[in-house]
Amino acid sequence: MNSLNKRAVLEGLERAKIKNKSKWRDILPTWCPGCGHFTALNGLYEAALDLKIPEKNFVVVSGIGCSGRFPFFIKGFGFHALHGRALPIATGIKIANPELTVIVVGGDGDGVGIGGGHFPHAVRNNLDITYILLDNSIYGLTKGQVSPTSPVGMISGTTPYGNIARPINPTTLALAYGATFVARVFSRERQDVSDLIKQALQHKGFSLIHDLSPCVEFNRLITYKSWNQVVGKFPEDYKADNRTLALQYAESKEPVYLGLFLKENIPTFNDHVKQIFKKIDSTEKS
Amino acid sequence: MNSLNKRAVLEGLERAKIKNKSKWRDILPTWCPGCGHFTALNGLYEAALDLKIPEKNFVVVSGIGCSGRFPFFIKGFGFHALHGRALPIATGIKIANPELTVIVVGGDGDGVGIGGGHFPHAVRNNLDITYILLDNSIYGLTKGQVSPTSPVGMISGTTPYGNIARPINPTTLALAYGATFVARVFSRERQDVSDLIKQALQHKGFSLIHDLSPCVEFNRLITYKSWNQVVGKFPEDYKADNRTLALQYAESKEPVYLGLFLKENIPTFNDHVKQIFKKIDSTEKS
Amino acid sequence: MNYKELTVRFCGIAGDGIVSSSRIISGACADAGLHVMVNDIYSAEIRGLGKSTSTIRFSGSKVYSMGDGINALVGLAQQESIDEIEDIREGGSVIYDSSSPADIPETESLASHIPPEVNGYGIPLKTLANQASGSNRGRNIVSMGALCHLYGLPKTIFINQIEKIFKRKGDKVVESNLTAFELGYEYCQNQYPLNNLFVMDKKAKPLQIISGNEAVAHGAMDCGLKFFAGYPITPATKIMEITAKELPKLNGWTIQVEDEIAAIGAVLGASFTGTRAMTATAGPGLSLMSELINLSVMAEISAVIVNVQRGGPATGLPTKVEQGDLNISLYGGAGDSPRVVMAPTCSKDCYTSIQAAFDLAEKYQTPVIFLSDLFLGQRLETDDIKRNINYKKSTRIKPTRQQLKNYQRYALTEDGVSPLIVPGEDGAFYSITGLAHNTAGNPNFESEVHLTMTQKRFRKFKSMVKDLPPVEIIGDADADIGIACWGSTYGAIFEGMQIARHNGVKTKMIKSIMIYPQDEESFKTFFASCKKIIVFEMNFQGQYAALLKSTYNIKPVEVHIPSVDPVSPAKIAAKIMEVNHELTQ
Amino acid sequence: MNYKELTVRFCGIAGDGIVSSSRIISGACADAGLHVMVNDIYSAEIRGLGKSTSTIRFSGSKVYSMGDGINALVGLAQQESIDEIEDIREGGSVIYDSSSPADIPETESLASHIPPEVNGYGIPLKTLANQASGSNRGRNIVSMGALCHLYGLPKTIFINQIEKIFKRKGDKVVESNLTAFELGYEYCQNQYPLNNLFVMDKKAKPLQIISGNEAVAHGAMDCGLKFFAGYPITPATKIMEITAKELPKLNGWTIQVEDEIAAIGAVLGASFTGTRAMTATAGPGLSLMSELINLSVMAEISAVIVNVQRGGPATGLPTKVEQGDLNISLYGGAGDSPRVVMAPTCSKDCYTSIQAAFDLAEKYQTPVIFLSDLFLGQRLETDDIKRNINYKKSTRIKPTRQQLKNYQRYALTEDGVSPLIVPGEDGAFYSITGLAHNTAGNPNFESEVHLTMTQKRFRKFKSMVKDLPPVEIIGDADADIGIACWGSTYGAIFEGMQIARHNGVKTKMIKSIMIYPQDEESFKTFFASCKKIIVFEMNFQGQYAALLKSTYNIKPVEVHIPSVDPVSPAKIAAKIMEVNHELTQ
Ligand SMILES: Cc1ncc(C[n+]2csc(CCOP(=O)(O)OP(=O)(O)O)c2C)c(N)n1
Ligand SMILES: Cc1ncc(C[n+]2csc(CCOP(=O)(O)OP(=O)(O)O)c2C)c(N)n1
Ligand code: SF4
Ligand code: SF4
Ligand SMILES: [Mg+2]
Ligand SMILES: [Mg+2]
Repeated sequence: MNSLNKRAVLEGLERAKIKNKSKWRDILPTWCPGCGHFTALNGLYEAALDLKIPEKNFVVVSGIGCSGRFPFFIKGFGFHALHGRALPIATGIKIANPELTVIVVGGDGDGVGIGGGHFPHAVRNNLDITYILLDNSIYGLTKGQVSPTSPVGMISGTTPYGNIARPINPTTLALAYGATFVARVFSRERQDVSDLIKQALQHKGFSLIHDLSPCVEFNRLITYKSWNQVVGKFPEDYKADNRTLALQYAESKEPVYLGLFLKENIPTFNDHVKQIFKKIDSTEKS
Repeated sequence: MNSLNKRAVLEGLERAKIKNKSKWRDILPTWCPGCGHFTALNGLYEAALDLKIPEKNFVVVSGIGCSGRFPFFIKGFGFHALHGRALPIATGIKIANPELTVIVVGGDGDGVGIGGGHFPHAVRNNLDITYILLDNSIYGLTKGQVSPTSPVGMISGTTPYGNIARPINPTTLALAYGATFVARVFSRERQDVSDLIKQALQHKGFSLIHDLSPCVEFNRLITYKSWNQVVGKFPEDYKADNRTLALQYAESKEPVYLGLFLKENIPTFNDHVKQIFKKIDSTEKS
Repeated sequence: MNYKELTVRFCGIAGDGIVSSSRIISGACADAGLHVMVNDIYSAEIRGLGKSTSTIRFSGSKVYSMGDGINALVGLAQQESIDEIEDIREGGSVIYDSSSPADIPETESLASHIPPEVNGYGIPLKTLANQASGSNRGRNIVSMGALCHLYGLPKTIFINQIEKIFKRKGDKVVESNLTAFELGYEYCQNQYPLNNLFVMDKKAKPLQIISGNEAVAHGAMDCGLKFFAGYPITPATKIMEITAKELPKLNGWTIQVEDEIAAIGAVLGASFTGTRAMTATAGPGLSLMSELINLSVMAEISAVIVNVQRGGPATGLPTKVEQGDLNISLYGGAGDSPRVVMAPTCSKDCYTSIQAAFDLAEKYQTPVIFLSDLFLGQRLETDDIKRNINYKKSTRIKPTRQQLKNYQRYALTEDGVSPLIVPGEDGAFYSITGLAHNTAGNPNFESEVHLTMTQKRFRKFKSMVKDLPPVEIIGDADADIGIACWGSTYGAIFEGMQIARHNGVKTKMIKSIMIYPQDEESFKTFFASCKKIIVFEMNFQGQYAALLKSTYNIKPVEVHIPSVDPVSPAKIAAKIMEVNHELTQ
Repeated sequence: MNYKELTVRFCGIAGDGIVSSSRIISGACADAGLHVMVNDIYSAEIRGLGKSTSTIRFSGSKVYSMGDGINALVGLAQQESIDEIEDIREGGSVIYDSSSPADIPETESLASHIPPEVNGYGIPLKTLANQASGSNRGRNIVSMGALCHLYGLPKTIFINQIEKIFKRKGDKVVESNLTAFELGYEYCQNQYPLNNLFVMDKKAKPLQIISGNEAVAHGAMDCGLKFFAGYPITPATKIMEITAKELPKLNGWTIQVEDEIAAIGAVLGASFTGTRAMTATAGPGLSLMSELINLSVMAEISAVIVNVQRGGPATGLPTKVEQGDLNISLYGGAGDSPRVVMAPTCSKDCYTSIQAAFDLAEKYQTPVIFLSDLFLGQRLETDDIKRNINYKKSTRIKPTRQQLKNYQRYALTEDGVSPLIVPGEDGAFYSITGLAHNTAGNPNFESEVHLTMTQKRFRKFKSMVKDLPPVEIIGDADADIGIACWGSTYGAIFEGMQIARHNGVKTKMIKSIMIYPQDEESFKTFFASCKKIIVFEMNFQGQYAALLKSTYNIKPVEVHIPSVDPVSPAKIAAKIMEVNHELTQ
């Protein structure tokens, strides 16, 4: 990259207020200055540092999209997979080597569009992985077509007369599929993003971080400003332990709640496997 | 087919109490005697007769599975597609020719396993089609492997140490995705199956009939008997007009509610298209 | 020096107005009856920041490729432009910003990298732009004024084009852009002598300018397309964006679906109802469609699948061209799975042969894979396309009343095509399936039935031969060297042949839009008439060569050119000369 | 008459005990040191009611195919069995139920369809079964007793096998089955003279009996398979069912996932961590894997994909064999996408070459498509497989400490293979991608980098040649007719060659497990030594022939046999004779 671009990207990082650079790779993010995705990157840096996860055990799997470039910007192993296929790949990784910390990153198109068929199954298996879904309600990398989270009526390259399909809510999906940790964050709230990513990494089981992460280049409808007007926090006494209630909060349009919707502890996939190994070992001995 | 098999199949039909044979094709169902799928077939016969849908406008699209053989057993046009792909095909059919009555039939593996990625999108589009999901919690055609609706712990050819993944609930999914007509039926309740299929066909918008339809050949755990012990009806005053409540009822394990969970009237996909056509026509004129 | 042909390149980053400059020049030239080809290159790397170039080649006579090298470079981003200098031909020029104070240190500037054999023209682009509009924005228009003067291009065509393009933005914008243009022009006039003169025919008629993607979309709609389902993917998205806008005006519809599997699924569903339906994608999407394309083959459902090739494999090179998807198009189905494969060579082909694709698909109840590519799809080209909306649709054959009585969906016929009714039509009904089936359409697994139905499906491809767009033999009939190529490489090879001929080496070429099936007799005759055969294609493996070798038992010289920016006619010519040298030794 | 070889077929519907009969006979024969091949055919049509047959061929010497025709038919379902009569060789027999009262009218009975040149043996199967156990259930065992006597087979091997198989069901079951057997035997002894005698070597050592699917599963696990992900599909499911049961005992795991895309995805994920991973599928599933197999090629992730071919295209013929997936295996990836393709010919091959497949996959960081088929996967076969659990694993090469310092995941090397560390290992980290990338693994779209990396990926396939399972030349070295075939057709062709030789026509064959890459020198030498080449394969298009033609510039006689029940050696021989006739004219 020549120095002009480099300067511009650095400016973008600066604008994104990424300070803690010790988790940086030598590759500079390819995102537009102001892109919401920077915040989650920063959040993952901070969580990884706080939790002292060794780089050799840190694996980021991603789909294709602007969001998908994540693995190249962070120290650790990365698997920039295919559009929509990060979750099955992460499944194989985590079962094959349970010692690894596995993070999946992808966009709304990647995760709820083309990859939507894998989402329920990664959840059902309760794999101990963290899924960061960077939701900008647009196909960023392909330059601005509606995504499954775009509102009805949205005009885009492929919907010149307005989007007909009703948007789908990734938080709701994760809850309906039975995810054991579900949080929604907003890329403007830098501290919350970092905190919840950290909690998600600490959670044993499938965790979703649904990040409202605006695309400043192609989405003129869903923006920092538009979210800002509707987001809200849970009531003080909200306990993230009731799926039915969580579903109700997840569906709320005003406010759009931010924070931890649900946390539940049940055995993970690998816990089950370990149990079975034990049983086999004991029967083989007996 | 030689006469011995023919006799056995007829016996199967007899056992399934299919009486109204005027919608039959000359091809005899290939299902095992007692298979739950007969009931939905009968239900569709009756609904089609009652509603006097002309055969030329009657299109049944199906996936692959025992359930997938549906189109061959009923008079009308049939599209026996690929495993998991009935919904996108139905989408094309319904948009291209809104006059057709489009019914989609498929199994639990077909619809929630391999085809699970298409389900939310058919719902989001609120296409005016009826989706009959024949749920036997097993892969019937491939001779008995767990499906996405099989319970935890279930032993099958591919889960000799017990199923680890938690089952997914198609009724819940349809509600979470925003379906405008959601009903659950049980193949033992012949009249209810017929009635609800009829209502679904009459509904304008995407309707799901989630049919608990036991496989008598390969599923020893989920049977007529096991369902019989847990199914129950809605309270008298249940009004199928509240999605949050419907979700709550859908998730109930005991009883497993049967009947209409939700009905909601909003414009269908083709309604939107018609609107846009009109707008274009008027601007072209002006 | 006098020029009858010029190639100009704009280079900059987002916001520099690269694309709009290029559209103004190309539009101006086309309006003036010049032949134009435009190629844009974006870096896929830095969103909203990456370097992009747009190269415009224009000439008084037909332009078949981007040619070799450029005459003038307009460096709107100085650093980014440095790499482009090597493409400048001897005696060419660089236009750079000489405004002071400079943005960047002297050593990093474009000017400091201009070699002696190239003419540098410093113009205070920023200063003049600010003078015209109060902002940096019009730098590209200033540079266009400069260019116009430096090559003695007629001012009016630019002025007209600027007015045309900026009109909808209001008079003020038109005004300030015209001023910017004028300032650039004047500055040059005062500063630099007129060394170059572009000579043109003043009486040429205006030409139409169109990209391959546009030609595909419009060709399809003009011949009855009524349903499009797709999923965004570079470089095919544009096709969907056009149909999304235009189809509703024709009572048709475009739906963006959840993935490419759903896209081809919806196309098959729509086609099942008798509707002309299409999807467009690139390699990764085509891969996902494999299973449903097979269903289209087996259940004999018409479908047109446009594949705009980019570099592969896997996600590959989304913004670079390659002709690597021939194999998957021909052989990407499980089982014995014949499908039509076509490859257009230029915008005009895109328009006419997408219509031929529909004809074949509809008449023969088969999928057609239409292999465009990134270069062809995105490049702009003046082409003399006769619009054809009264396209004589070759429809699916209907059954006679007699045939309807005991209607057999897959009735055996001489040409393999079974008369067809569709849902909504009276008289009979049937089910279709991807399982092996009998003539009624019902599942059947007997060996003889399977053989009969397989023969039927392949028989269609023999019957089809009479309906194929004809092959053309181009070049010198008596040449010893015969050339085969496919798709968008055609243009560069055609020009390479001209260069070779200029150097005394005659060649001929067989040009076929059809990859499968082919008019095999013509190919055989052609190959038999060659002492040496060269097959050119833009992939590493030689995918087309392999097809030709196994079909025609030939031993060609294979030239494999994996993903590059447009193929160089000079290199093609060099290869021809080399082969000729061997032949004549 | 004396026999050294017999073929027996059981025919019935669900509940008739077709499979268990067949397993008893084949087990008994294998224990007695006879060579056995067993082929089951199910109708896919009527669930739980359809007709099924099991055919057992056994012989004192190695059996390579199901041969032609059968010696004895045991008709447990009368009507269903009628169609099978035509397969009976002259002098053969039919065993049918003569119990009275009869189930069906005389005219529909099996007995009434037996032609004069075939011997009918009526045995009151039902009556005797009831006598033995009080139910109809043991009819198959009664018929086995009859068979044992009618062909003078040693009683003890059956008795031992019945005890062995029914042991876990308790003494009572063993007892009643032994009685049923005895009753059938006695009835024949009293009723029918001994016309036939099977002559066997009493000292032969017991043989192991195994299907291709079992051999694949066990071969893989024996050479270090630790992860399997799959989605059920006929005829591949069995492989997953075996690994699901067995892998956990080896600290490995099998997961049934939501579709085939997820299956290959999970395999790539597991393999990324350094784990030996595999999936198994059939045509429809392989189609869905196309995109991720391409990722495996591009990102150089080892993976073994077993494809058990069934009839195609689309859902096709799920319960019939065909060799139609060669094209998609070789060419099913978008872009230039090389992958290893192998095809075993017998159970033993399945075991040994799945291990070779892992060796190639692991060492060369590539996907391997392993093309088994329905016939090979499901048929039982005695084969002398030496278990190899100390398989010298060819692992992925590790970087040296020096290389780790500035670790390049895709370092360029002479053989194209880059030293590799995996997640969890210390010293370096990297990202992989399906985008074009540089040696570090970072996205890069420059033409030269793309060319270099493409060359690297293809270079591995040249380097690999030294590690390939060697080709074998079989038959008469001086023969003029050379044969090529692939996969499970091998056995029938081998026997066809024997028949032809018997009739005075010599042939030779090149047997290669490797489809791509191949030891091209050996093929060239072989083809050069043939006056005429015949390529046999079980598909309509001649997919292998096309590969050979484009690679070796040959013009073979192509014999295409689309989906049939096992290929007939007699027909192969007839074809050889025909070609020989043309050659010698
Ligand atoms: C199979 C396939 N289809 C389409 C594409 C083109 N594509 C790349 S990214 C993308 C969508 C990106 O949107 P999203 O996932 O929301 O990520 P974002 O760029 O918005 O972060 C698409 C359609 C592809 N790479 N592969
Ligand atoms: C792509 C693909 N994968 C796998 C199969 C094999 N297959 C056929 S039906 C089926 C599952 C059937 O289960 P379900 O959908 O629940 O239907 P059921 O038979 O139980 O009615 C499978 C895995 C296939 N036909 N295609
Ligand atoms: S295009 Fe949108 S999503 Fe992509 S980097 Fe730019 S702002 Fe972010
Ligand atoms: S196998 Fe099960 S699902 Fe299939 S037909 Fe029989 S009972 Fe029905
Ligand atoms: Mg997005
Ligand atoms: Mg099922």
